Amino acid sequence: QTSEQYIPILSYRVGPYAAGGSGFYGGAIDYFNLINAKGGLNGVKISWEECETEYNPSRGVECYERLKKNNGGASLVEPLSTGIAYGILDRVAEDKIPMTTLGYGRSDAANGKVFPYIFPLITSYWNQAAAMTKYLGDKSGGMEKLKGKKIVHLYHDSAFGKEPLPVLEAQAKQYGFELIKIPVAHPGNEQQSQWLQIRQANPDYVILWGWGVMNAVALKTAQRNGFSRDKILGVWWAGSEEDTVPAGDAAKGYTTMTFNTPGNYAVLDEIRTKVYAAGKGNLSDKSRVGSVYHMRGVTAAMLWTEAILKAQEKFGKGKLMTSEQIRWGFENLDVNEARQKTLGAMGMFPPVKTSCEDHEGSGAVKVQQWNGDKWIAVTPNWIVGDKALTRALLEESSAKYAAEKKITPGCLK
Amino acid sequence: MTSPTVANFSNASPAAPATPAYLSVNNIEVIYDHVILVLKGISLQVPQGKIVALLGANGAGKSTTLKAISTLLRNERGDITKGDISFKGQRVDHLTPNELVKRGLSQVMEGRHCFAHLSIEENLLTGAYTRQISRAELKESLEMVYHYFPRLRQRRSSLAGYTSGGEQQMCAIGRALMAKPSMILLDEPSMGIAPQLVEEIFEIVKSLNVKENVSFLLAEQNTNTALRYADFGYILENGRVVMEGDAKDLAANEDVKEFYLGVSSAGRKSFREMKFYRRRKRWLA
Amino acid sequence: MNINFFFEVLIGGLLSGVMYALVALGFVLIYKASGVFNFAQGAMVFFAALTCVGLTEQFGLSLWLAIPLTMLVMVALGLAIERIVLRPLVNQPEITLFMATIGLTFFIEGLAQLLWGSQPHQLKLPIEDVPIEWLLEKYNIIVSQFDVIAALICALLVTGLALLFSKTKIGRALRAVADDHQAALAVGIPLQQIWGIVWAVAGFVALVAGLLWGARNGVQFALTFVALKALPVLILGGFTSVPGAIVGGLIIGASEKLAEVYIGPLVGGGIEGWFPYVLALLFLLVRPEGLFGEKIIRRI
Amino acid sequence: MFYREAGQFKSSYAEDNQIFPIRQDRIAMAALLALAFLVVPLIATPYTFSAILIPFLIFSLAALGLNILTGYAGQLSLGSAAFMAVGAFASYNFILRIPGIPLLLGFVLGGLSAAAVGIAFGLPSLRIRGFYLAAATLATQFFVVWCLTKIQWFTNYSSSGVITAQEMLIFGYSINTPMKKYLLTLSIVCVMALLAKNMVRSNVGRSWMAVRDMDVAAEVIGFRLMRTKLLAFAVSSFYCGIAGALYAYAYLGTVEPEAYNLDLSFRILFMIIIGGVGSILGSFLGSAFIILLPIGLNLLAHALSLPTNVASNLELMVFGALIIFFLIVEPHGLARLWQITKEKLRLWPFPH
Amino acid sequence: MTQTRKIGEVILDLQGISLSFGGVKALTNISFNVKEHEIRAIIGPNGAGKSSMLNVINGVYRPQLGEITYRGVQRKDMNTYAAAKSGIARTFQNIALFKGMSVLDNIMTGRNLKMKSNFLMQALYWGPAQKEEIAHREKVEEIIDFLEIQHIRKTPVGRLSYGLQKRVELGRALAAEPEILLLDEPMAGMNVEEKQDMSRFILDVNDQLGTTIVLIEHDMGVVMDISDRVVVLDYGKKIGDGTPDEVLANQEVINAYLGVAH
Ligand SMILES: Nc1ncnc2c1ncn2[C@@H]1O[C@H](COP(=O)(O)OP(=O)(O)OP(=O)(O)O)[C@@H](O)[C@H]1O
Ligand SMILES: Nc1ncnc2c1ncn2[C@@H]1O[C@H](COP(=O)(O)OP(=O)(O)OP(=O)(O)O)[C@@H](O)[C@H]1O
Ligand SMILES: [Mg+2]
Ligand SMILES: [Mg+2]
Repeated sequence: QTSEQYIPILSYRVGPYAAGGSGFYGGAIDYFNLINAKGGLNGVKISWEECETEYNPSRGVECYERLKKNNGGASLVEPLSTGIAYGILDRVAEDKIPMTTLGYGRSDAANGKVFPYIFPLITSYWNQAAAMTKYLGDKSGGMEKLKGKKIVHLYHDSAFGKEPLPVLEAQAKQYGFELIKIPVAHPGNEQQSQWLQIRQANPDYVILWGWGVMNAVALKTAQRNGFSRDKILGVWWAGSEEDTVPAGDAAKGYTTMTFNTPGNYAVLDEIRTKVYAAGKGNLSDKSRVGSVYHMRGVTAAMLWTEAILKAQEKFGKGKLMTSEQIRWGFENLDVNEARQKTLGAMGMFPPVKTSCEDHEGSGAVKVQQWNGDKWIAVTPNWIVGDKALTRALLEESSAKYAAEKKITPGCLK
Repeated sequence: MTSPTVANFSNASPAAPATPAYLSVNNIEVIYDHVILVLKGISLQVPQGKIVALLGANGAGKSTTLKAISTLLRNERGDITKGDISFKGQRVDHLTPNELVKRGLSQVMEGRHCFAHLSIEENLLTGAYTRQISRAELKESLEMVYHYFPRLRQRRSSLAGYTSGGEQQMCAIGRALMAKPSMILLDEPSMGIAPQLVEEIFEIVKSLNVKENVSFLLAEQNTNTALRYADFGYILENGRVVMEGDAKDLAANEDVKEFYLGVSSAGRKSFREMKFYRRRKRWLA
Repeated sequence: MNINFFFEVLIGGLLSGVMYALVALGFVLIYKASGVFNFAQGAMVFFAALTCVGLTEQFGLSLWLAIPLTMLVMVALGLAIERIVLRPLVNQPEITLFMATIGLTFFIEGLAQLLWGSQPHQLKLPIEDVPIEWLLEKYNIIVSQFDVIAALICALLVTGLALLFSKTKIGRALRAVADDHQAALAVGIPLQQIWGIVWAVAGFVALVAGLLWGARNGVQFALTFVALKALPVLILGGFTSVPGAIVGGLIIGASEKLAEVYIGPLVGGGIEGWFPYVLALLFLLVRPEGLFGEKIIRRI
Repeated sequence: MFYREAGQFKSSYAEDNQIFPIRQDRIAMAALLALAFLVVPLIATPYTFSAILIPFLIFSLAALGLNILTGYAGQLSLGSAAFMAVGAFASYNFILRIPGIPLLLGFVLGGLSAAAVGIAFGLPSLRIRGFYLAAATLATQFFVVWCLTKIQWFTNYSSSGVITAQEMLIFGYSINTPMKKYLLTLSIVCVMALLAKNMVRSNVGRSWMAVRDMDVAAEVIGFRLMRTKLLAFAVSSFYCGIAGALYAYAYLGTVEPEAYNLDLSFRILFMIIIGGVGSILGSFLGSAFIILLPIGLNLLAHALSLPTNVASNLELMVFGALIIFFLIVEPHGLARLWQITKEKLRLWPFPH
Repeated sequence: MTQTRKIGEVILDLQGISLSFGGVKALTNISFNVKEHEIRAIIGPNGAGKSSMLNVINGVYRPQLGEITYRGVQRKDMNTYAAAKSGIARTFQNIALFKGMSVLDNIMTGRNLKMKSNFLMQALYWGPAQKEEIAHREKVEEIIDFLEIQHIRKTPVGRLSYGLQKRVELGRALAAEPEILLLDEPMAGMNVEEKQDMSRFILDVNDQLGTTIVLIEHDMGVVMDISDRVVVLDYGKKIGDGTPDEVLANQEVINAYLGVAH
């Protein structure tokens, strides 16, 4: 009966972040259904069990602990919540279950020598921040043009919002732009004072490092204070339909980072025809297929299954993989463009190639813009920021963690 | 000590009042918190236009009986588990207090219960909430209360929470009068009231009773005075009616005299001369 | 210091304060009527806004039809709450009633999302959220037209409610009920009816708040958080005072914005989260019942 | 019938002053402790330990702390999570910065730091009461979390503002498995619950309750309001602080200040209200209700195999409805319900 | 009536006490004293200022004018804690019991000033703390016996009838073993029999423990029978002071308070 590759789903479908949760996990489950409809991973079907975390660390931990042993053991886990990710950080290492944290969580966890079981796949906050400056530099006509420019970092006043500061500060020094940091207290449903400050400072760009309701409010408030939306560059958690739709017209022209290229892909069509047409779609609103969160979920699921396939390549095709084998798979991922093409996801996300030193595997992002109706990619190519800088930060930070936890860094085989 | 002649006593006097019951409580049993049995089958009648006194020691169940009638009991987690109550010939135990007041039955609760944050006058005005009356009529009722309790007029604008105990008691009584009820449940109206005012309050009761035909059920500790003004009396002990009869008969009864009126055959004893605690020798444990 | 900027911040703050007051009003209503802090007010705001948007989006109704319909729903909700939740809890300790409203919060939040899904929505009112032109041109001060209209609506609401409380016997009855449930019942005040009315009105206030906040921030779960903004307003203005909600709102709104702009940068910013609370706290030390709250009687 | 105390006479006040004057209760308690310390470790799975029992115990402890303040001393507070945060971050820093400090001493120092913060933020309670105080304690909640986020020293300059609990060593013995963590937590909770029980049944407890029930009268009788209230804040914060430290060390491992947010404060408040305000037992029952019920509902929803969206929302609704239901059945919380049930059992099979 | 106790010197002396609340003059220039071991009654119509008088004595209210001399120490006002500490205990007209606590605990609170162990010892419930607790419990049980409320010992007072609560409150005040006991209408809501017991009880306390008693009571029978001296207030003014018989004979008192002869 345990001939299926089991993946626990720690989802959240109620509460303030439910829109993101349902989109992301909906995408992942849609992709599982697609894989299963197409015969599984070399014949191995995927099974999953869902547990509502409410985005709450202690409920997340409970869900993790409850689900991890079921159906022959969890292959991997992805909580899509920083708090829960921290809550199970130690546990996954102990249980030897790989955890992916797509685009959030500890940036330094990309160092597989210290965090063998954590995979901040595709890109981390630090690389995102570096890419942001890169993009703004390019937009200004070259990095040297950043000199003397004013950039506001408008951020959610929490660990999340402060995460990119080391990178941004270093780069402000390096490129000579002025970095103005303006925090917004959680939840950020009132930002008049911040935007008046911004209006006062009259910056060239505003980096919007927001989360939840803060994003829509920022856009609205920017509009009412007459700040041009195309000078705002959001973080990828501020770049979904859920962030722009509630802001209405105010969102038009707004740009954000993303690690998915907006558009349609063969795999999405397949999901529509093979999953939704069969009545197995996870989202009650079919039109959300292909939305940012959904696509992110599909991407995640794709990378998970790729890791499993990779593991199968090494440990036996068509066999059930253990979580440790899958960890190896994650550490040796290579989803290049060719592979993306076969998957029907050509260019949907940057090519990912991981290693023990680099659990991130890419660090590339794109910029997208809201045209009032949908997201449009504005950078044709993937942008990569100053990776040397982020690497140095990463080494330093993970070394400190290792020292505190008394871990001897090293690669697992 | 007289032997418990409870049963025959009620036979000896007219068992039930002659006039048909205006308010009648039939064999009710009350339990608090689902476990504490307080009333163990109480029956009593109040005929129209009569004053009935409810007597008994502390904790006998007088207040509980009154609250059972006014259905306020429910909100103190008390339940009537047996028996029924009817007022003007209709069952009322399922009504809300508001409906009861509308039908003419008001209660003055024990322990004053004034609205502390309302002024005395506002307190009185709330009393007329159920009445659909003109300003002039309202004013008239207010004047009536002030007439009875001149002290309240003086303090009309101070918050009830800041008035003295007696003033609050007057306020509570006055507030009930404002509803112009046809029947009033009075729980210890004389408590904390200066002597001459106690007499006055009972005079008010009497005159309302005579002039406006208002019926009263009053729980009182001031047995002496209560029996003087009442037509009929019930004595409660431990949640049971142990004696009932005409007020005059009760007042003449030896046991009642001894225990409730503080006079024995030898006449009234000084409080100072009581040499022993009497409760130790209770006739009904 | 740039005086224009100062005024801009001040006016912006005052107008935000009015928005807070709008939410605080709902709390005041219910606190006044029962001495209960209604934790579910935020959820009601969310529910109202979501229902209204849901009706327009999923049933294609026009806003002008959806709003009265939602109002009916809110009234029904208020009455149901009285009947099912509050009636059995008459005369119970305040904290019990408080907890019951917490239960209610979970229920309403679940219900709202069950009915209408958890997606954020846009709510478009026919009021533009743009700066008032002549102010911008003449004084270079940004004041949103939307905010000004919201303030007017709020003023209207407050006046109405203040009149309701001062001119009708309901107002007095409410205060009586809040003081002593049992005694209020004993004098014949129909507690149930009154609570029903108040909750229905609170539902209506929640709808107004939901519409305005929803238009401002989008209709999403985070609307429940606006309640947090209302708390310092409440303690400052006094839990029991309708005008207090407005005055408290203005003070909190203005001072929090000024603090964020002028003190924030000195201490690292983001102080809007706690500053209003600390301000209200300091204020309470001077006046423990808030600005216009009912005096606390402590006497033996 | 089964629960009869007939024939059990107390011949001394010491006996009557016992925590469980009735023999059946004592036996039940002993059995429960034996179960918790001896049987559970043998049979429970790591899941039960680390996802159910440990958080249940930690939340019980926090609820106990809040119950001392709110339930016994009558000071409504919405800042418990802040005190937990202080406990956790202070413990972390003591253990980090004083090499070789024993773990438990680190916890105690963390608890004491929380107590100090508690006293500071308790000062307004001398003037403010009721819901006003509750709303004012939110200042604590937001301010503390803000400080922990802003002042990097507290998080040892970790770039993400996150602390990672050090390894727990007691006399060189590493507490590293769920079972060991469970036993450590259980021991701490038992000892602290016993201390709390002792406090509330002696003069301190009475002084708290007196202040809660009628502070003016308490003053007239000779309790000093300031001392009593601040002591309640201190003890309560100490308990919350220890709970917070355990939350970081025995439960989550890695925490950010955000983990101790308002939500957590509310959950702890829910626990004591549902469990029973002013009851030690209630803290445990409430914690069980708030922690375990959603899990139970979640499992139930799974068993019914409802669509996940619907299930999640229904869970929330049922949870809310159950809270209301229990309050209507017994407004004084589960502890009181339990007590009434016992009283009924005593009379059983007679109705009264 | 044999009088075993001996009325001693003036122990509490109030001079020219005036107290007003906003416009309300509760007390106007009142002077009176209380002697050791005596039973001193305060009577007067409702709102005369009797309770306010007691509140001034134990520091709940601070008079605007006047002086209080207690055991030779002169001061402008008392404060509640100091009053309690120096042996003044009292009951209240509107029962001020701790509603959520049992009868036993309520009475135990009366002994708090006599408890020595600190809270750490109490938390450990070890040795001295436990001994102390039990020693005090014994005292309290005596009072409970005395008041005949054994059967409700463990009942939360909120559930008791009014009269029983009054008794518990007296017990709490007594537990403090005060030198002066201020009683505000202790017999309101009791029937004659119960009043007799209560009177006996007050006399006993006065006799055996030598406690000085200041008593407010509306039942003139009780007042006349058991008090040594009576002070009469009306509208915040003192209109009479003396032995019961003197006061009874005072026409002003009759007009203001007694009305028709009782
Ligand atoms: N809410 C309650 N919960 C539990 N028991 C109660 C409650 N109220 C009253 N009782 C109990 O019911 C009994 C009767 O109380 P009740 O108040 O009716 O007495 P009463 O005759 O009015 O006495 P009193 O003269 O002292 O006012 C008492 O023993 C009391 O302890
Ligand atoms: N805290 C206060 N604030 C305002 N007025 C007060 C306050 N305390 C007492 N008063 C007023 O002072 C006057 C005297 O009150 P007090 O309570 O002393 O009367 P009392 O003699 O005890 O009367 P009673 O026999 O009715 O209890 C009353 O008119 C009362 O309203
Ligand atoms: Mg009574
Ligand atoms: Mg008085």
